[in-house]
Amino acid sequence: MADKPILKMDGIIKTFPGVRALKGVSFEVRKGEIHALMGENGAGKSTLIKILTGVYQKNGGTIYFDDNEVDFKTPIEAQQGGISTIYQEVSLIPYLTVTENVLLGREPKAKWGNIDWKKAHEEAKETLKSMGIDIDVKKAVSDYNTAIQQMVSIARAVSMKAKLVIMDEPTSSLDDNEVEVLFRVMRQLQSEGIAIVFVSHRLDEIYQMCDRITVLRDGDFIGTWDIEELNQQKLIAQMIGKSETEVKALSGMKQVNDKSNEDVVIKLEGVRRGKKVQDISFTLHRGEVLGLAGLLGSGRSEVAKVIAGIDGKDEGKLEFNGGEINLSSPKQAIQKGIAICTENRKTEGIVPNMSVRENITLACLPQISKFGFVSRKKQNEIVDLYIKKMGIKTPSPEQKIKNLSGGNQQKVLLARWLALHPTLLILDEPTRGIDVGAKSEIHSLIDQLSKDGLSLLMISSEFDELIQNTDRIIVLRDGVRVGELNGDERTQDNIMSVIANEGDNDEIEGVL
Amino acid sequence: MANTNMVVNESKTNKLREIPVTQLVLPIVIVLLVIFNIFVTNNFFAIQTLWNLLLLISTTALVAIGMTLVIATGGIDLSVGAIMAIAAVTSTFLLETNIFILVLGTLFVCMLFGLFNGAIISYIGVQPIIMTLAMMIAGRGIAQVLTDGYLVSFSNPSYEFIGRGSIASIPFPVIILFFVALTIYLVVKYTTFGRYVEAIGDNETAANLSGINVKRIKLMVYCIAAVLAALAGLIETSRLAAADATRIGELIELDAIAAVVVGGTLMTGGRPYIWGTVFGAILMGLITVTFIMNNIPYTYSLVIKAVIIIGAIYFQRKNR
Amino acid sequence: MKTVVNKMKNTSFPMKFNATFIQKQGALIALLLLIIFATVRYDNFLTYQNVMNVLKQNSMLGLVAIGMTFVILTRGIDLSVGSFIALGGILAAQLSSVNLLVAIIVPILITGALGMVNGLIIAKGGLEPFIVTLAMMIGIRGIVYIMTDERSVSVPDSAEPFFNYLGNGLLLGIPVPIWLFLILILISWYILTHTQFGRHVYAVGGNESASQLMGVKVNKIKVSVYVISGILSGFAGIVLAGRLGGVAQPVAGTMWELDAIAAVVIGGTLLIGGRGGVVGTFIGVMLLGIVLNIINLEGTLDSWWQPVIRGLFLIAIVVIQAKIMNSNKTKLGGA
Amino acid sequence: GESSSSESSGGTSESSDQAGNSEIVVGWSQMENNNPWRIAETESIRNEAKERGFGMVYTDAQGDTARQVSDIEDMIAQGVNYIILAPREFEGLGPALKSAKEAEIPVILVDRLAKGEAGEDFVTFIGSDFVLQGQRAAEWLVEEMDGKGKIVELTGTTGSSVAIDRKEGFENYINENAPEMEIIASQTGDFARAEGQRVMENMLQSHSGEIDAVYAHNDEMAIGAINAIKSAGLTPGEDIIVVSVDGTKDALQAIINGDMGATVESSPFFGPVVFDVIEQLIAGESVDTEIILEDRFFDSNNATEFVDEAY
Ligand SMILES: Nc1ncnc2c1ncn2[C@@H]1O[C@H](COP(=O)(O)OP(=O)(O)OP(=O)(O)O)[C@@H](O)[C@H]1O
Ligand SMILES: Nc1ncnc2c1ncn2[C@@H]1O[C@H](COP(=O)(O)OP(=O)(O)OP(=O)(O)O)[C@@H](O)[C@H]1O
Ligand SMILES: [Mg+2]
Ligand SMILES: [Mg+2]
Repeated sequence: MADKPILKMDGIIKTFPGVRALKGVSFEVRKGEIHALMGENGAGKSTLIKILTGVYQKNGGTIYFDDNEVDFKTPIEAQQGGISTIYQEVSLIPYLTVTENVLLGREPKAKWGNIDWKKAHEEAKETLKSMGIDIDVKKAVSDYNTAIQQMVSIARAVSMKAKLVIMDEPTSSLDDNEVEVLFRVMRQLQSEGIAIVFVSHRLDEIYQMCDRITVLRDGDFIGTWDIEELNQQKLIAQMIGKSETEVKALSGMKQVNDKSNEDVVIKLEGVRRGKKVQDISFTLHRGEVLGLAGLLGSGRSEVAKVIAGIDGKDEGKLEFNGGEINLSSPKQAIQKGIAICTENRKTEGIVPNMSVRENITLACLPQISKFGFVSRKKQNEIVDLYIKKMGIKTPSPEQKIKNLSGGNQQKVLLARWLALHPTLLILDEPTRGIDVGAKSEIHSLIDQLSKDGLSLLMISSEFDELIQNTDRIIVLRDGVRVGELNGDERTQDNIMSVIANEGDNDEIEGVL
Repeated sequence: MANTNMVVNESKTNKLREIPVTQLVLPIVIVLLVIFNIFVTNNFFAIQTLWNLLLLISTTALVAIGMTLVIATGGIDLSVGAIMAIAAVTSTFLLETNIFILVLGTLFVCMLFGLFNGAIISYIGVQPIIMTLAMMIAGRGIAQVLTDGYLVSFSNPSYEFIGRGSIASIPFPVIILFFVALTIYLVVKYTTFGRYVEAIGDNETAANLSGINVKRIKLMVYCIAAVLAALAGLIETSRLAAADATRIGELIELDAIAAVVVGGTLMTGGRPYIWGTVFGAILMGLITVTFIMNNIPYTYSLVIKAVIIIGAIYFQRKNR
Repeated sequence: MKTVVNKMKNTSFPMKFNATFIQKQGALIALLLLIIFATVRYDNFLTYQNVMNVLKQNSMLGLVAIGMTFVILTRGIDLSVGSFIALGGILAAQLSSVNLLVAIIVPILITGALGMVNGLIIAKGGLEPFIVTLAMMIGIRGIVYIMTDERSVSVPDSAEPFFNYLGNGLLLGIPVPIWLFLILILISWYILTHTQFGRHVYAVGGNESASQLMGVKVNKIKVSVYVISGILSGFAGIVLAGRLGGVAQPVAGTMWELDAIAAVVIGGTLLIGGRGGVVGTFIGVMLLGIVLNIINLEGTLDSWWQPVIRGLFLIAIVVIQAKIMNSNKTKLGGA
Repeated sequence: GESSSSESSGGTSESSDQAGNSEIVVGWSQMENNNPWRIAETESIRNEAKERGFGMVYTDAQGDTARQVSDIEDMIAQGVNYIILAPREFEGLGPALKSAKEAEIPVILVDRLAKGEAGEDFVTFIGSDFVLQGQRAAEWLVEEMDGKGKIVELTGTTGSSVAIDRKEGFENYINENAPEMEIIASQTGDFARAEGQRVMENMLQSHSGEIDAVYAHNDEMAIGAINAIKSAGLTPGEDIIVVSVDGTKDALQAIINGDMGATVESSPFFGPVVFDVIEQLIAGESVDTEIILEDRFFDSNNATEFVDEAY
């Protein structure tokens, strides 16, 4: 019974101009299983999902869902057909209430056909409660931080009573606490016989949750395995199409080096800004990789934004290369040599309709232009260099960046900042939604850059990533610095306990 | 902004990115209209007709070029007509001075109005359409106040040359138009400014975070729009040898916007197509001329104009 | 939530929910100040007759502005309303010889249908609302001229009383147009706040692609709002004809689209969609109307000072609103 | 006519006592004020009010009938004693007249008629005969060209009654009295110089060599046409004869320069006549229900004589 397939996709083909995204992919999901869909960035996972749910139309192949052949033309049809989806790009309606975002499209009606608000709010509140989130559902969803927002879209998907729930990288903007909550929910659904398709680049999550794994590579279907058949090494090997031995080389801890005697690049003293940055002080030395750890909403990004001149500071002192600085715009920061790669790739990073070339050189145009005239030659040099150096997968430098996969977009953005040759580079969630291969590339890049004397400030919600790649970790909680961990102190447990010891942490709004 | 299906459609242009389809569709439509005229309209097939046409659209095109930059940043400028009126009036105050002071002075004064638009839009954050709408109302009023609503006739040969003179039988306004279009085109294509304009229109936040001074660029764009409108105002005024604060540039903003969009620039911002805009203006003018020369009632021309606007844009988009 | 907020082009727009509310208040405050000013300065301002005048005179624009609100909430814009006003009036006048019911229904159906054409081209064809409705505005104006040979059309004497009542008649001591305006404000408010359709209008404006993915019938919503706008502006045209004693003019409604947009915007509905509402629009319409009324009560202004004052007044209001929102934004701590 | 009225105004203004007038507020509803003719009319009436010491409430409907109805309602709300109304157009002002009547405020129509009973819905109509103006232009042109030639017509703002009347008067006369004259093109120049010039340029192109005469519905367009004719390398007055309506200063100057053939006056100076009427009403005298200013005719014979008093 449990082996009965709920979904069967056969020989799915999808081509975009310049890209063959899917070259005959087969994909089968059984009732009540949690099925991992794996692959590098650009392998075609999201595309496959979007075709199944009627966002894109397939160029070939057949889809059977619940024993009938289906061909959904719109997301609505897919929903009505019994498939609910959390798409990769978190998208909600900012100024509608949490309730409306959860129930949009299936609002409970009162007798005049008007919305029964009372019922609606209760329903939404219940759904979120069942996920251990207790918030005011009458507030606009934009009033809550990304973590809550992600949970809201999850709540929306699971509350649809679907036969199949698809989650395209739901955990990428969550931290361990919420991930646990999510997993509880997933097990709950599974126990109800609902099938789940789960996409994530965090392998440990896969092995924690999934029953079977399907791997895609460059739009090709590689295979489907039971989880036991495929250990991490094998999985990675299948994903990136290299032998396991090569794969072993990939992983590997960066050796820690104490840079405290190097001269100070940036120094914060009692910096405050709004509610989210309360009295932050720390120093960062030349060639050092400093990690900012904390739960979502702990204000790491805000600290980063202050240093990068995006947000002005209310109080405190900021020293850069020994001199005090007061930044009022990103431009100033960039001129000083401070670059930031923000956590919101889509909305703060890419310029979607401009080419990869223009996106890479956007920030460094002043350097490669005379009297405002851009030197096409210099531009191409830079672009070619970084496309090679970072292994950016794109049909050509002229491709619109919006057509690249998440990971490749991220690499383009990194290239944009590196092309500036900054003194300090801030990376806010630099590997969010990036595949293992690219991830380790970026990790070794970070290592390389620091060796070349670049100072880095790294923010990540994955603690082991921080531990792996930093020399030193500052722990934030509620916008306050609550501890510093050096060398071998830098362990998951230590970080968590530092956070925990500072009183009970229910500051992430409502997450229990 | 578009829904996902459109994202896919748009990506089809990639191959044609360098020569956007818009640049192809328009000339075709125009050529067809010309051929039509050559057969239908008597005396159409004459070089003079070409100059008349270009003369006719020169002002609209100039305004539209400025509008292109504004729209590329995701904004819009309804006040261009009013700025033309201000230019017309200002110039009459400078009649006694020499032609250079007259021109530069007028352009400068109008630039200040553009500066005001831009400052309030980018530094205070008022929505462009409503700010420039207010300026459209107030600006013309100011121009009228300055002349008590009367139309100021003058005779000033060197000034009148701007609008009436011609070099090698090419009307001077046409030369101005070509010069301006070429300059702006080169600026857009080869300078950082051009890329900044496009980036801002495409993703303002990202542009800002990339160290682009978004506010200043926007400010500049509205100034340029105002200066070009002023130039158009000078041409128009000198052609009439009279400053007509009430009527000059009436509804030109709509023609200009139509030209811009027919030219292929998206109202939502992004890459500006300067020559596309010029062609758009030519198309508009060609329609008007066709009707006047065939003595077809103005009322019918309205209907056909509407159809052609939609048709032209629709085909561009379809080919995207 | 930045992810969605920044989808909206201009980051200088407010990032907080209550911005609308505050902005509406901004308009409300401006309105109160203006009323106080006028009351103090002109004995005749707060008289029953003058108040009724102001309300009545702006009811037609009000009807149009309601439709415009729906459109703008979806992040669209409708420039064709002015021409629909003319068309609606003309058709009504021409049909009134047939039968009064027909004279009301048919024009509304036709302008509604034309609104649907707008909507379909915009939603299905993916063309920008501004340019589509601009073309519609030009084209329909031309058709109206052709239909009427550019002359006004007056209704037969048999229909004259009815139209007169529609435009100038009293019901319980209050002019009929005011009733129509207020009732439609009420209905629209209810639709926008208490029905699925209404909420989806906000959703589409708030984030179109997200709405799409969340199963909102985006195209249906988009088409509907242009239909609503078409219907209301057609109806406004009929009332306007009534107001002129049963005379419909081919030039009616020229430039009204801009007034309507202005009213909606100073009423606190943002052109980037997703926020605002008809209550604000009511305030906006009144603000514009009272300024004109004040200019007339003053009675000594040269023609050219009138636009100057209107324009500067507009600038003042929007600047104040933007200021309020910015301060509100920075208090929030960036974003 | 113009001259006679100014005499009479002189007469009455002496007799009228300033103090009495100042209590009396006159509403002056202009339909639009955006061309020399309108401005002259507006000023004529406002100045006359000042001179004779009347209070005045002035409104400008900016070409919108609905707005003009509103303006009149606002005046009534302010309790003005008399209303001078320059109608936007013949129809559509019924309700305004009605409410004025209900408020027992006498309305005097200037320059255009409005639907309604003279003496009933309004006291009197003071204006020009636009049809006649068109006709007189035609008469002169037929004579000038002894009944032969091709004419281009530049019409006024589409849909305005003036344009319609001047077209009718002119075309009827031509059709009835000059079989060998033909109006080969008729396009709107929107009463504006720029439009007139723009349209004429293209006409000259499409009908090059054919055009013998231009009839413009107002002087502004006529002057625009003259500009166009010149820039086409032709000489107005010789190659192409230009006739129009209004009698503005620029036009008379053009006649003196030999660029323009003739223009039919359409006098904007209503002030004196209007206030004579008002004072008659105050004095309780009865007034004619229609006062037509007889318009003068300007051509090379008398242009120099009047150019200074023109507006
Ligand atoms: N709208 C589009 N137009 C053109 N190409 C596209 C489009 N969407 C995706 N692609 C291409 O299709 C391929 C698959 O993209 P997809 O987003 O499915 O990858 P993915 O597996 O989801 O990667 P990630 O793990 O980064 O999300 C990529 O090469 C991408 O560049
Ligand atoms: N309540 C809020 N309202 C609006 N935006 C918020 C809110 N909370 C967080 N954000 C923004 O959302 C983004 C991600 O939210 P997040 O929860 O990560 O907060 P954060 O301060 O970035 O925490 P961290 O970076 O430590 O995870 C950040 O850019 C933050 O500025
Ligand atoms: Mg994906
Ligand atoms: Mg963060």
